[in-house]
Amino acid sequence: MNPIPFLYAAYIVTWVIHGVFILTLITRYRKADRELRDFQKK
Amino acid sequence: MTPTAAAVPQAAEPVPAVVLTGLTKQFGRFAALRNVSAEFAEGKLYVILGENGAGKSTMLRAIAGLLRPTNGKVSVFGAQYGGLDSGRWILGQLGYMAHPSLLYDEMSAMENLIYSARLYGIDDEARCSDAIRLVGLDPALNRPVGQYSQGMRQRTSLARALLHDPRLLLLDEPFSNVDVTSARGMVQLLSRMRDAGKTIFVVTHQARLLAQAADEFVWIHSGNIGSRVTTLDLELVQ
Amino acid sequence: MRAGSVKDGSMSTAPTATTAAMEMRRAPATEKAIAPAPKVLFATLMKDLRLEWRSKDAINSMVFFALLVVVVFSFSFDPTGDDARRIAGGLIWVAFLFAAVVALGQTWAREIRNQVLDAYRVSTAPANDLFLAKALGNFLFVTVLEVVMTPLFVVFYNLRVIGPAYLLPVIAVLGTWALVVNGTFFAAISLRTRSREVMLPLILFPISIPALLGMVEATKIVLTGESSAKFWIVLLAVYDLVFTTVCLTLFETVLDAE
Amino acid sequence: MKTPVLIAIAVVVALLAFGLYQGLVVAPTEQTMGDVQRIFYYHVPSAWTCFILFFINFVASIWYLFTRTSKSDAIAVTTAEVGVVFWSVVIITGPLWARPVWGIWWTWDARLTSTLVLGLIYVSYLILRRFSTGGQTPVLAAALAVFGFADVPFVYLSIWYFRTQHPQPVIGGGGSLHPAMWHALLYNWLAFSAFAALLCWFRYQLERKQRDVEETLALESLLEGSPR
Repeated sequence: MNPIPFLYAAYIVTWVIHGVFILTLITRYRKADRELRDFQKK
Repeated sequence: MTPTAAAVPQAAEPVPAVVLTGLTKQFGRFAALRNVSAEFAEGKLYVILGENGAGKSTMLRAIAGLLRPTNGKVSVFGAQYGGLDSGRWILGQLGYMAHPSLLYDEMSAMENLIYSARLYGIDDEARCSDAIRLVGLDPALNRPVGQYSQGMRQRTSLARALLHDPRLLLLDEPFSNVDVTSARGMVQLLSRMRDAGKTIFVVTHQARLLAQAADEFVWIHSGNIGSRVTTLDLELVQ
Repeated sequence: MRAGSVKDGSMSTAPTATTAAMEMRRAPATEKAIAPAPKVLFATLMKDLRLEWRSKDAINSMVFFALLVVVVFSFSFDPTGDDARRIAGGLIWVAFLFAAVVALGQTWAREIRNQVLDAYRVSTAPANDLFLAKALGNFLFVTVLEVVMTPLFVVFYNLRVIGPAYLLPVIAVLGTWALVVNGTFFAAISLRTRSREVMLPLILFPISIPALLGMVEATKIVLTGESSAKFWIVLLAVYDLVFTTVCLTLFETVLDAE
Repeated sequence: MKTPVLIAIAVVVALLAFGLYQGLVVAPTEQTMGDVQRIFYYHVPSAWTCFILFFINFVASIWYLFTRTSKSDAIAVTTAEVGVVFWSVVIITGPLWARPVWGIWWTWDARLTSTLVLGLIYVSYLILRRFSTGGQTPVLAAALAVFGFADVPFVYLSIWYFRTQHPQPVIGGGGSLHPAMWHALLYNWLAFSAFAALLCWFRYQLERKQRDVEETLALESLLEGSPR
């Protein structure tokens, strides 16, 4: 069993996890921002 | 443990029973109390009126030390909550009665009061039977409170609040669905207590019962005190 | 004894003597307003035990539940001979944990049903006495379950203890307290969350893993007599000490989290 | 986005790239395990960063319990969330390393198992925050954080002793490391710590924004005097 793919898998998985987290941060931030702007408009 | 001098300033003129300064309470998005400031003298019977959600119960709970104000201060007989011992000293001076009767349904009135007395460090069971007789019930009755009528439950709850002989009584809807005779009896007891020097706050929708007995009617509107009158304008009361 | 004949409206004609008597007793009460500690703890514990004994429905259903757990475990794992001793420690403690969590979930049930927590908070009684009374009540309750379950385990797995058997009760007491003290505290926390029943095990299990490991390993070592369980027993004792202290320091903050 | 933030992002990306370069190229290949050992340069720094974040959460929770400032609570929730993200990296890269080297996905290695248990505590902390009702969330969460942190020594001690009873292969070998390996490890740790700080900063802004929304709604109901 060739171990090298596991090395790349580990590095890639690390950035997939961080990427997903950053995406959730952005979507949650946009949602809160929109909610705030709606209130200021009202 | 007698209160330390610092906790209770012995002012020359009589210390007001309750002083609220800038009292605000926020429940998430809903502002239950908005910057309430007021003073209530000792030895008076106050009736707290207002529609649902105006903040009556919240104010009473704040005075009873049951909730931490978002900001502002509550001081009772000169002492304040939050101090190391002053909070506990205040609790010794006040009796609280709420809509849920704060009683164990599986226990009889006497058992409930004996347990409650223990919480205040009182072992003397004679006091418990006195308190029960005072509210017109029979101490020997060993039916569990769960089987009492609403009138009897409220009267037992009142007895529980009176047990450690507090100087300040905080009653939240004491008469709600209580038979008229029990209610009238409770009103007479409260006015006798007030004459004996106790300060009493009653949050109620049946203010008519206390039209004669009460010293002051405090109207609460959306989280603040609307007006304080000494005679009740009967049309205003539903 | 007179039937519960309540003289209606008697309050208004209550003989002034009683009210006067009530009034005269004003003086002594104010001095003793602050409750000396053990009395409150004892009173609360006795009250709980009396109510438990009076209704007995909680204890009966829990004992039956514990029996079911043992029987189900005995079907799903059917080791014989030496195997039994190796994994019995784990099985017994997981079964105890299962029964304990269900019992711990009921800790505050009576207080919530009667909405009496406010009565306690408004009194001068210290919060830690309420906590210790509840924790001790739970400890007794769970111990009863364990006493019921253990002989069944011995029978179903025909266990014979090779190591020092007198250590087993020590492990049981330390282990049960480790679960109960944190369980009572987390039951108070999960009161204020949406799904109460699922929240308790969810926050109790991760934190109890070291204690669980200690109980299981110590029991296995004593059953198989392989080596000395001293390390695990010391670990459990220190765990109990640390977490009882943490509970006592933080309980009031959680009780008053309004 | 303000320029200092962009500069910070650039610096962090540079550090991470440098760390990657160190880990994959500069560090020598390990004799016994071969190149797969380079997972070490991501696995271990992520674990160290995760522990630091959990420690900050503990300090912030204690600070909240004393001062009840919403700033300390925001820091607590920020570090817990980012900590759990780094924790998940450690828990996934662990088996990815064990499988090729020892043929089993989970080796019950003392350090990895302890990290697993520790992470579970903080996952339950985040779940408690999500389930508890408005006003009391910070107090309950802060209390649980204190319990969680008090449990750390017990977790490590019990699992370490548990492992000495049944020896198993140890991830990361430990023992003497070639100096270049040490450099790669420390560079990566520096890069990941900077990255974690950046993530925390963003998550903190999100938390402040969400609290602004809460406040405006509360203020609005204050002015409107909306009876229930």
